[in-house]
Amino acid sequence: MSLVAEGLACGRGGHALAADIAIALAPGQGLLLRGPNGAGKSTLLLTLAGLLPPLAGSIRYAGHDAEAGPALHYCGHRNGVRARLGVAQTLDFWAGLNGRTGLSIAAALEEVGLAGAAGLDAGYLSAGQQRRLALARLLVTRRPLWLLDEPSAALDTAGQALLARLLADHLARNGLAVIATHDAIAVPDLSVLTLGEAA
Amino acid sequence: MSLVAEGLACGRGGHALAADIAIALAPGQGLLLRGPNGAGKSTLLLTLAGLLPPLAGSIRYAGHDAEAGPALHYCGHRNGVRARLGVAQTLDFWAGLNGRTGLSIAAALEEVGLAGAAGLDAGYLSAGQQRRLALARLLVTRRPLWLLDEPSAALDTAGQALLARLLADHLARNGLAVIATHDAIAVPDLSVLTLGEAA
Amino acid sequence: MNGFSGILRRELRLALAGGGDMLTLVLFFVITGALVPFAVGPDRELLARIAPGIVWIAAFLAMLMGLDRLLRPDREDGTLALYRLADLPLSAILAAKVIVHWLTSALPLILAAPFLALILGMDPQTFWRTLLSLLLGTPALAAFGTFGAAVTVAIRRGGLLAPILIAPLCVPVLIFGVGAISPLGGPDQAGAALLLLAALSLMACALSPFAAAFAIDWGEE
Amino acid sequence: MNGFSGILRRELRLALAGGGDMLTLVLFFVITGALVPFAVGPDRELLARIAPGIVWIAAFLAMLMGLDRLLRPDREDGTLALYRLADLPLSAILAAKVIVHWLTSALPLILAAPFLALILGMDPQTFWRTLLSLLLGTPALAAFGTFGAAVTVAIRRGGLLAPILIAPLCVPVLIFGVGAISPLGGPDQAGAALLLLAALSLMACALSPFAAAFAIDWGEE
Amino acid sequence: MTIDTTPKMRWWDRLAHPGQFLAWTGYLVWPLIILTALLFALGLYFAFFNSPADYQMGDTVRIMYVHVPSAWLSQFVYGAMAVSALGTLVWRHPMADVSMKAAAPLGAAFTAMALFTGSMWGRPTWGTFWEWDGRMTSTLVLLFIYLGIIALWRAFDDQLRAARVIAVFTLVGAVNVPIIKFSVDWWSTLHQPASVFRADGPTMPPSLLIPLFIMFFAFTFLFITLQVVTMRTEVRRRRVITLERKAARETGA
Ligand code: HEM
Ligand SMILES: Nc1ncnc2c1ncn2[C@@H]1O[C@H](COP(=O)(O)OP(=O)(O)OP(=O)(O)O)[C@@H](O)[C@H]1O
Ligand SMILES: Nc1ncnc2c1ncn2[C@@H]1O[C@H](COP(=O)(O)OP(=O)(O)OP(=O)(O)O)[C@@H](O)[C@H]1O
Ligand SMILES: [Mg+2]
Ligand SMILES: [Mg+2]
Repeated sequence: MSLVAEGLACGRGGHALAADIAIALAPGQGLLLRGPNGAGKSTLLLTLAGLLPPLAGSIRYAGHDAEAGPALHYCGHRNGVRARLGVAQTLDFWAGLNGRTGLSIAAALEEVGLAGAAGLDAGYLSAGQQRRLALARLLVTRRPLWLLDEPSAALDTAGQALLARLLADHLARNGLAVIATHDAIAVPDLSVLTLGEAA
Repeated sequence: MSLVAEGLACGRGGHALAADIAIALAPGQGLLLRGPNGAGKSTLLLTLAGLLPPLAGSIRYAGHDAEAGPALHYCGHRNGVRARLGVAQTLDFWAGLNGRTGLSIAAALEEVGLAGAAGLDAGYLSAGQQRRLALARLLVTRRPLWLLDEPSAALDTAGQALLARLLADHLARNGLAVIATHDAIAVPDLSVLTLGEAA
Repeated sequence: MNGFSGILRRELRLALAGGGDMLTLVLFFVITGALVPFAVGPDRELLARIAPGIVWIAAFLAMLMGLDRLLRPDREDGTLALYRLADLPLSAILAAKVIVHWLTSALPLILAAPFLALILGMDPQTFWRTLLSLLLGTPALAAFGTFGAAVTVAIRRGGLLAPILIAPLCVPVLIFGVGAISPLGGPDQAGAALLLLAALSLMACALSPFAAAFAIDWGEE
Repeated sequence: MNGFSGILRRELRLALAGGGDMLTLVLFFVITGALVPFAVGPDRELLARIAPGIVWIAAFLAMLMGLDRLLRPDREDGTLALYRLADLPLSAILAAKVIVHWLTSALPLILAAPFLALILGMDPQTFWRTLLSLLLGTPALAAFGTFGAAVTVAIRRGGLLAPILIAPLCVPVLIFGVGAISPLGGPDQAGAALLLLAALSLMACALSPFAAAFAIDWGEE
Repeated sequence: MTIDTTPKMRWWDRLAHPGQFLAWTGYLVWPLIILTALLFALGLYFAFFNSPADYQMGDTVRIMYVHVPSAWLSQFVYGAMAVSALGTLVWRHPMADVSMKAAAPLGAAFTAMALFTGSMWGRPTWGTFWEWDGRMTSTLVLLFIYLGIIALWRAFDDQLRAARVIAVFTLVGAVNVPIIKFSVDWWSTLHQPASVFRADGPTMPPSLLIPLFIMFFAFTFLFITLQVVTMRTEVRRRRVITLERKAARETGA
């Protein structure tokens, strides 16, 4: 699958934050979004995810079979992790809802280093662990495009390495990714789009 | 005034995050708290402020006249700024509540660079401006000890310089300060306490 | 369907594990009903006469009060945004929510109703009719309520707003619900009211997931 | 005293500027009351008889429903923690809150009461007595309510909990409130009820700020 | 301003330290259970075989042996809870928290039992399950208060904070319960003729009084037994939670 956006403008409440954005991502390519606070990175991701309407321009997912379900995973600031549900239960819920097309629950938890916490109440997890659980959600259902908003927030050094590994794997499997972040991400060959330079 | 804490243990829900902390601050001294996420920096500040009970140990404010009101200002993650109240109104409210023993409202707003926004609804302020408003609250009521939790969060470069200037002024006037932060603070001669090194 | 039952399971699990929400709601229902005698006096005859109305109003208010916990927590922790990207269509997810809302707020009330009926001195026959009318009518309340929650979920402090918006829409449910119990027009009228109530519930349950999905898609972010 | 009046000013400003909260509450009051005729049938005599009770219950519920916005926003934006470090003692701040709660949720209801009285067909004399008893009784509700809000402020999703906790404690207010209106025991009893109501209000207003301050100091963080 | 919280171990601290508590109450549970069972056996024997049927109420009078003790306990348990609340607030004792938490459902159960047996009794004696009589009404309100406290316990995630807040609420409730009782009495005597449906305590013949007293003790010991068992469970539950949280903290990140 590939992603092509042309003349895209995005913003909140009718006010454009970033305009005339052109994005073209081929399979296996990743894009870093950079820019100061309030430049509109998160807004652009939401627009790409289809959660916000674009103010102008078009977004196309070429070569994606609409029958196969949504083309993308969005992983935002909020992890969608609820206290009083178990860790494995939470993941199982998302797998059931999105389709079990990826790793098994146990394998995904193993992958993000939460195997030992599978039976715990997800509310007891620290912020970093919750973020790992949110990443595991991307693994249990395979979707070609990942939209990640500050994925490294709350992750410690080991977590950052994990994130880079997951991303590299995903791209190697011909996936796409758009990542908004202030941190460095240790994945080679990411292209960069900087928003709000003029501002 | 001086602050002496001995054998202090602080934590949440009966579980100690940091134990056996000794702090001794003489007038004019500042202390930086450092440590990884979840080390208990914010918890220690809340304990020093008396908002959380200490799990063990004692805290003494020597040479403070209890009649003159609370000895300290606490400035946490949340700014206590409410939409639909004006900027000057907000500051005036806090001055009235805590006592007008410091700068006038106008002077304090001038000091933090919000003089132009005095009449605005405080909800329209950006995160950095809200933080400046929270700092202005420390100026309108004079109190010897400042407890600041990540004061530089959301501040841009000019804001950081402002913060350093305010702190240096406060210390020069024989004030005390304890600051939890991940950033560098451009104030000379701050002592450093690092929490959670073992963890 | 895997996802659908997954949502049902998750929500039921949360409701049962979770913080006494169901207990709070049932208490609200019973307390509201039990306050009435203090307000109108402990006159047995009067109480028995207005008892069906009281039970219905208390159930009505309790179900409206439970709306706030239906979608808001999901929005606040980011789950709602993910629902919009799920394999299952949003309307199916909201249909599951309607069912769950009925199971976790209407069913406990119906189970607690005998207690309220007892202290209000309802006679057994009226009581069974009340139960029947609650069973047939509350699905409509759940459906309308889910729609109201969807409309107000984007508003930060919308706590009381959904009840206010939905209450006028639900007046017909109340009218037919009470009409099915105390048949001023005789048993014929009561039967007609029951039928209308059931029709209302069916229609509301069938349509409200779509309306709610629209409201969320258009109102979010 | 400067700080005290500052709080009053701030809260009133927020309530007046703020997002139709007061309107929502008044609507809740009127709608709750107006639902009753639908539920018990349009029997004028019956309605007139239970009207004072309905007005009281509607006011009671509306005041309880308004509790959630009393302290929770302050907690969420960090103001409550700062209150605990203010020069003014926390109990004084909470006393100001009691006053504000009365002004922003009881007073609007009292002003809207004539409308409800009209719908329910209350006679003028009963209406004036209802108004008087509301005036004397609602301060106690405001005081108890503030205490309930303080007890539940530390709970993230405590919306309905404060009403549940406080309603049983407020039963005496309801009893004396209605007792002051429809004096089945003759005017003597009504006078006694009014006196007891006033005493209850005074006592509650005097003590609740301290109890609420305790609850906050002990439960926060 | 000085905050000093150096722990001072007094004998009751040691006795009621959670670990110690588990140890010494371990020896107490079975004797308590046996004593309660004996009292019940004795009381029920008297109640069913060795006391006369009432000349008016017939055999239904035997409900009294359950009804009156549970009605009595419904109030006693609130008293126990209020004392525990003082323990929480004044001495900040963790076992007081646990005791407060354990007592709430027990109190609710006894109150519900009083209501249930009362209405079972009311049906044959005055022809209806429920009457808005002062005593019954205030018992009902007491049940609501108990249930509210249970809901409050369940809503808090952090049980230490919960204990302190609930202690304040329990004490305010303790001030309020007499006021509620007074107002309800005022209300029901105002609105309806006093219903003369119950025998006056002192005029009861000894043949009724003796089994009643035995049942009093049986119920009180039942409460004490259940209280101790629930407290033990709660202490263990808290340990498990602490361990779980620690495990979560240590699984990295
Ligand atoms: C749901 C209904 C009822 C409730 C909630 C209720 C509640 C109570 C309460 C709170 C007490 C006081 C215990 C004490 O002060 O230590 C009590 C005592 C008693 N009740 Fe009931 N009761 C109910 C129905 C009845 C009925 C129907 C009868 C008999 C026909 C009855 C007979 C008694 C007697 C004989 C006593 C003990 C004597 C006394 O303390 O005066 N109760 N009940
Ligand atoms: N829910 C919202 N409704 C309206 N405006 C919003 C909302 N969220 C953010 N904004 C505004 O949109 C602008 C851009 O926000 P956005 O979150 O896209 O920035 P960002 O580039 O992601 O910044 P950051 O680096 O802080 O994440 C900001 O000025 C913000 O005030
Ligand atoms: N309100 C709370 N209730 C219970 N536990 C909490 C609460 N807030 C934080 N914690 C826990 O206390 C621990 C320490 O938190 P604290 O905020 O003191 O860390 P910190 O050193 O300030 O970290 P950071 O650098 O992220 O600010 C964390 O493990 C957290 O999970
Ligand atoms: Mg962003
Ligand atoms: Mg911190």
